[in-house]
Amino acid sequence: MEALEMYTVDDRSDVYTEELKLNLGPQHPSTHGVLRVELSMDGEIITASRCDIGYLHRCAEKIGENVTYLQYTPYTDRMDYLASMNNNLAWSLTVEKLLGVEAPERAQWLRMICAELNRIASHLIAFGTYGIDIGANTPFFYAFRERESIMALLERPSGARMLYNYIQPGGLRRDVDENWVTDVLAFCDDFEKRWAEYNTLLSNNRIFIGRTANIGVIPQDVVYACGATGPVMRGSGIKWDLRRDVPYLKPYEEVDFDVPVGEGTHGTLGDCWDRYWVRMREMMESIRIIRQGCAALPGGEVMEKVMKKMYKTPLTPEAGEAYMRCENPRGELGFYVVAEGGTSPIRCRARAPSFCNLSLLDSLLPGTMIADAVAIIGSLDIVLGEVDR
Amino acid sequence: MGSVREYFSNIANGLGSTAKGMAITLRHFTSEPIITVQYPKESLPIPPTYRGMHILEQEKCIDCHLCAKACPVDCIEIESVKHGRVLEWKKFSIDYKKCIFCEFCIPPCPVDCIHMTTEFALATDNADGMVEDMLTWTGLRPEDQAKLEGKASPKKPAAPAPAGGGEGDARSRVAAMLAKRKKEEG
Amino acid sequence: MNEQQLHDKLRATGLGGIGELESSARDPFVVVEASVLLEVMAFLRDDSETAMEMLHNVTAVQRETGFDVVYHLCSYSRHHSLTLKVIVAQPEGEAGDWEPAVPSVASVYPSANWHEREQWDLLGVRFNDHPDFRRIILPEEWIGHPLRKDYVYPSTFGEIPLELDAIPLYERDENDPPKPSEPRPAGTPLTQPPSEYSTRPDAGGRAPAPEKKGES
Amino acid sequence: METLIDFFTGTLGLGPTLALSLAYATAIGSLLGFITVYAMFAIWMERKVAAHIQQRFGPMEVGGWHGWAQSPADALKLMFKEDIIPSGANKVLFWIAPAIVFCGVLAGFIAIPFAAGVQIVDIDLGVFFIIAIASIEVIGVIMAGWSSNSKYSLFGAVREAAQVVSYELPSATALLAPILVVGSFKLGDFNTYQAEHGWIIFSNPFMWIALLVYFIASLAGCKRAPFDLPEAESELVSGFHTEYSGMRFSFFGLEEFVSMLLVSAITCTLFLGGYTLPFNFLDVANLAAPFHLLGVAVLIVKIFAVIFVQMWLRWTLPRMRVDQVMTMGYKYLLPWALFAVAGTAVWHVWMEG
Repeated sequence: MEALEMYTVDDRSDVYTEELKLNLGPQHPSTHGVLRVELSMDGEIITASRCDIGYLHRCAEKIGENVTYLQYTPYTDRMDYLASMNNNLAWSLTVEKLLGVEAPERAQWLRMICAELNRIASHLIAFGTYGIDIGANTPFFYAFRERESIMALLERPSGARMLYNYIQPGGLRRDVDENWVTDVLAFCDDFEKRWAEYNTLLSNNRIFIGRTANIGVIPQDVVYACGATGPVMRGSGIKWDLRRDVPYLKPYEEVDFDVPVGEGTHGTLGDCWDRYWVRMREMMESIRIIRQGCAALPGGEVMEKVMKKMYKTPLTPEAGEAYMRCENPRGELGFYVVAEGGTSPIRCRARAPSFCNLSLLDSLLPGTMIADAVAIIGSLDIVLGEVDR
Repeated sequence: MGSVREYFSNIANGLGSTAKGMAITLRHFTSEPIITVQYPKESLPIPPTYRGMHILEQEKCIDCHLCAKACPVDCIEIESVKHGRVLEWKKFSIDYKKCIFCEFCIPPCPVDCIHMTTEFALATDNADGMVEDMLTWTGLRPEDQAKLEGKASPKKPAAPAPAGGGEGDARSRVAAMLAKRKKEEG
Repeated sequence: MNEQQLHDKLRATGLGGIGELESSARDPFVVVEASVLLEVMAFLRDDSETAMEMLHNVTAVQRETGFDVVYHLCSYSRHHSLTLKVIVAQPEGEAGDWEPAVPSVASVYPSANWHEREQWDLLGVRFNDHPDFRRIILPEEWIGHPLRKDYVYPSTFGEIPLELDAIPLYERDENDPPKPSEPRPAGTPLTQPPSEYSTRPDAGGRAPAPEKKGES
Repeated sequence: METLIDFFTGTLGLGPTLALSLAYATAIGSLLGFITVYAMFAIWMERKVAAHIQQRFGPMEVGGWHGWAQSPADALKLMFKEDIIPSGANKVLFWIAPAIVFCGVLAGFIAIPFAAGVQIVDIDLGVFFIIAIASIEVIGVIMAGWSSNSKYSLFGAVREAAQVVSYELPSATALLAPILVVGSFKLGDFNTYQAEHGWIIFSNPFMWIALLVYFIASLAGCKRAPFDLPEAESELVSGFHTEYSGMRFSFFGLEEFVSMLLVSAITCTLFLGGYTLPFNFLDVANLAAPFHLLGVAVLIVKIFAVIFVQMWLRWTLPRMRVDQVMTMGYKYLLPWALFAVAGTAVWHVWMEG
C-alpha cells in the first residue's frame, strides 16, 4: 500500500509501527453526505484528521447574484435541505430588512409554527441518523414515521414535502387550510408519547450512553473560538438561543419556552450525549411553542397587498446591506446581502451553521477511535448541502 | 467500593435498558399497525396545493411570457406567431430537467392559464423526454385558419392535435387529470 | 451596549485608523484600517465590556472600486453585535486578477480560519499570515476565483471538459436512437428568436416591466 | 446414521465400504439441503422481523404471499452477478476465503443431534468439536479482509479476529456448566439426560447465568448486533466483505445465518432440552420408527425461537465500540461464566451430596 511510507516509532516499545491513512468518505455511510475526512490511524486510534469539503458545491452564492431576490428563495431551500422552512425564513427576513417591510401578524405566527415544525422534523432526522451511526436501525424508522406526519402537515399549505419555498419576502405564499391548526395540535399530542418511546429505546440505552458519553467533548472556549452555534453550542452548556435572546420574529417574544442546555448527565459537559440530548429536548420545547402559537394564532392576511406585486415586478431594494441571523436547527444561519439598486444583490453570502460547526471536527478527532469519529460527526449534525452551498 | 457498585449497576442498567428497549420493539412487532403503503398499488393522498407537473390551458394563454420571465431556472420556452389577435402556436415547453417546482410561474399569469397538478412521477429512461410540450394543439385552429385565409395570404394547413403518447406518458396523464378536475368542478 | 457606545469605546483605545460609525446603515458598521485590524479585534474580544466572544461571519464583497472585507462580531454574554469593515481600494492600473490582501484574524478568532479560506477560494482575497491558506471548496489546482464579477467559466479543468454539452447524460445505444420530438407542422418564420428568453440577462437588467403582448 | 448404513447394506445389499460412503453422502446432502432452505427462510424471516418491528411490510412482491420467494430470487440474482476481484487483491486467498468461512460453520453440524438417531457422528468431545471447528471461520474472515487490499476490510478482519478469539473464552466456559451436570461431552447424552431429568436450564439457578452468558457470547461469535463490529456498516462500510460481490458475497451472508443456526442448536441442545418436549410429556426419542423424526420438528421450533430473540435484539440495540466489546468479554462475561460453573458444581455437590 502506497500510503504506508511513513514509519513512526511507537513510544512504548522499540517496535516499528506504520501510520495508516484512511479516507473516511466522500462515499461513506456515516459522513452524512459527501464529506471527506482524511484520517491518520494508529490501529483503531486516530492520530490526525483533515477535513475536505466542497463535493456538493452548487454555486449558491453566485446564483444569488444572478437571480432576483424572490427567485433566490427556492435556492435557499436547497442549502440545508432538512430545514427548508427555516432557511426560507432567514432569507425572507433578510430581504424584508433590506426593504424595510414587515410581514403581517398572522404570517409571523404561521412562520413561527412552520419553522418549529420543521425544526422538529430536522431534529428527528438528526436523532434517527444518529441512531444509525451508532448502529441502532430501528429508531430511524420511528423518527421517519413522525417526520412523515410533519411533512404531510407542511405539504398542505406549501405544496411540497421537503423544499417548501413557502415563507417568502413579505409573508407567506398562501394561507393554511381551516383544519390545519387542529391537525397540528393533534400531531403535538401524538408526538409527546412517541418522544418518550424514543428515549426508552435509544437515549437511555446503556450501550448508546456508553458510545456517546465522554466522547467528543467540546469545551466552552472552543465553542466560541470556532464559532459553533446551535445545539453544538448549547450542548456545551452555553445558554444562548437567538429565538430567546434576539427574537427575530415578534411571536417569539410572546411565547414561553426554555432553552435546553447540556448538563453533563452521563459524563463530561459538552460530550456527544449532551448535544444529542439538547436536540431531543428542543423538540419538546418546539412542541410547546407550537401549542402556544396555535392558541394565539391571529386572523388576517398572510401577505401584504403591496408585496404581492413582486411576483410580476422584481423587488428593487435601495442600495445598502443587511445581515440577518436566525436560529436554525443546526445553529445560527446568517444571510448577508449587499444591494446596489437593481433587481439582484451584488453579494449574497450565507453564513451556514454546519460550515462553522464542521470546522471543529479536525480538533475533535485526534485521540479517538474510528467508531467515535462516526459518533462525533453524527453529533455535530451537519448537512453537506449547507456546508458546501 | 464505588467501582464495585458501578460494576453491578452497569450490569443492571445494561440488562434493564435492553429489556425496556426490547419491550418497545416487541410492542411494535405485535400490535402497532403497519404505516407504509405499497406505492404503485396504493398511494398517500396528495393535497390539491401540491406542486407537480404543469398544465397549460392553451385557449386562455395570451403569450405574454411572464411565466418564463418569473422562472428562476429558465426552463419555460415559448414560441408563437401573432396574426393580429390570433395566435399560431409553435411551442410552449417546460424542461423538467431544469424545473425546480418553485411555483413562481403560477402567480404572475394575468389570465390564470398555467397551473400545477399533483402529477409527480417523472421518472424516465430517456432524458430527452424530460422536455414536455405543454401544447395540446399547435399551429392555427381551423376557424382561425379560415378567418386568416379570408383576409391574408394562405398559410400552412392547421395541424390536428398531436397523438398523445402511451398510458405511461406523463403529459397524457396530466391531461387526463385536468379533464377529470374540470368534470368534478362541473 | 449599542453600536455608538462600542464605537466610542474603540476610539478611546487610541488606536489610529478607526473610521466613523456608519449609523445610517441597517447594520451600523465601522470602517477599520487593515493595519490595526488585529489590535481592534483583540481589543473587542478581550475587553470585559465589549466581550465579543465570537466572530460570526467573514465576507468579502467586490465593488467597482475594490473590495470590502466585512466582519460580523457578536457578544453572547452582552447581547450586542458590531460590524467591522476593511476597505481595500483597487490601485490604478491593476488588472482584473488583482488580489487584495488583508491580515488574517485567525490568530484572534480561530473561527475565521475556514471563512477566510472560503473568501480566498471564491473571491481571491488574500489573508496574510493565515495558518492554513488553501482553497477550501474548489480543487487546489483551480484557476481563478468564481465569485469575481469578471470571472469567465472555464471550458476545461485539466483534461476534464466542463461545458454541459461535453458530458453526455448517459451513453446512448447506437441501435436505439432517442425518441424524436413529436412532429409539429412547420409554421411561418419565427418573429422572435427563442433565445431572448432562454438566456439570462445580466444582473440588474433583468425582467423589464410586463407588456401585454397578447393584446397588441 | 446406523439406520442408513443398515438400509444400504441390508435392503439394497451393497458392500460395506460403498454403503458407508453412500450413507454419508446421503446424510451430508440432506444436511446441506436443509441448511440452504433454512438460510433462505432465515433471511426472509430477518427481513420480515425487522420490517414489522419498524412498522413496515418488508418484501411483499416476489412470489405472492408476503414475498416468500424473495430469498431464492436474491440468491439467483447473486449467482449471476459479476464476480469482481479488486486490483491488487491476493486472488487465491480472495477466492477461497468464502469457502473456508462456510466450511468451518458447516462442519459443526455433523455433531448436532436433530432427533434420536438423526445425527451424522456422535463425537465423544462433541461440544468442543463444534466450538473448535466453528472457529475456523475466523481464518477465512482474516483471509478475506487481508486479501481484499482494502483498509476497511483489513479493519473488519482484525476486529473479527480479536472479537471471536476473546468470546471463545466465555462461551466455552459457560458451556462447562451443562457439561458438569450431564457429565459428558457427547451431544447425544444431553438429549437422553434431559429426557430423563428435565431441561438442564431448570436444574439449578446458576444455569440461567450460564445460558445468558453463552447467549451473549454466541451473538458475538456470529457477529450479530450489538457485536457486529467486523462488518459495522456505519463505520467500516461493510467490513471484511466490502470488496466482495456476487456469489462470494452471498456466502458471507449465508454464513452469518448458518452460524446463528449452529449456536442456536447448541443452546437448545445444551440448555433447552434438545429435541425433547417440556416435562417430557411425549417421549419423542422413544417413539416408533418414523415418529421419532418428530424430534427434528421440536428442535427446529426451539431453534427458531432462539433465532427470533437474536433478530429481535439486533433491531433493538445499538452497536458497541471495539474496546467496549473487549471489556464486556473479559470483565463481565468471563467472570460470570466462571461463577456459573463454580455455582453449578457447588450446587450439585451440595444437593446430591
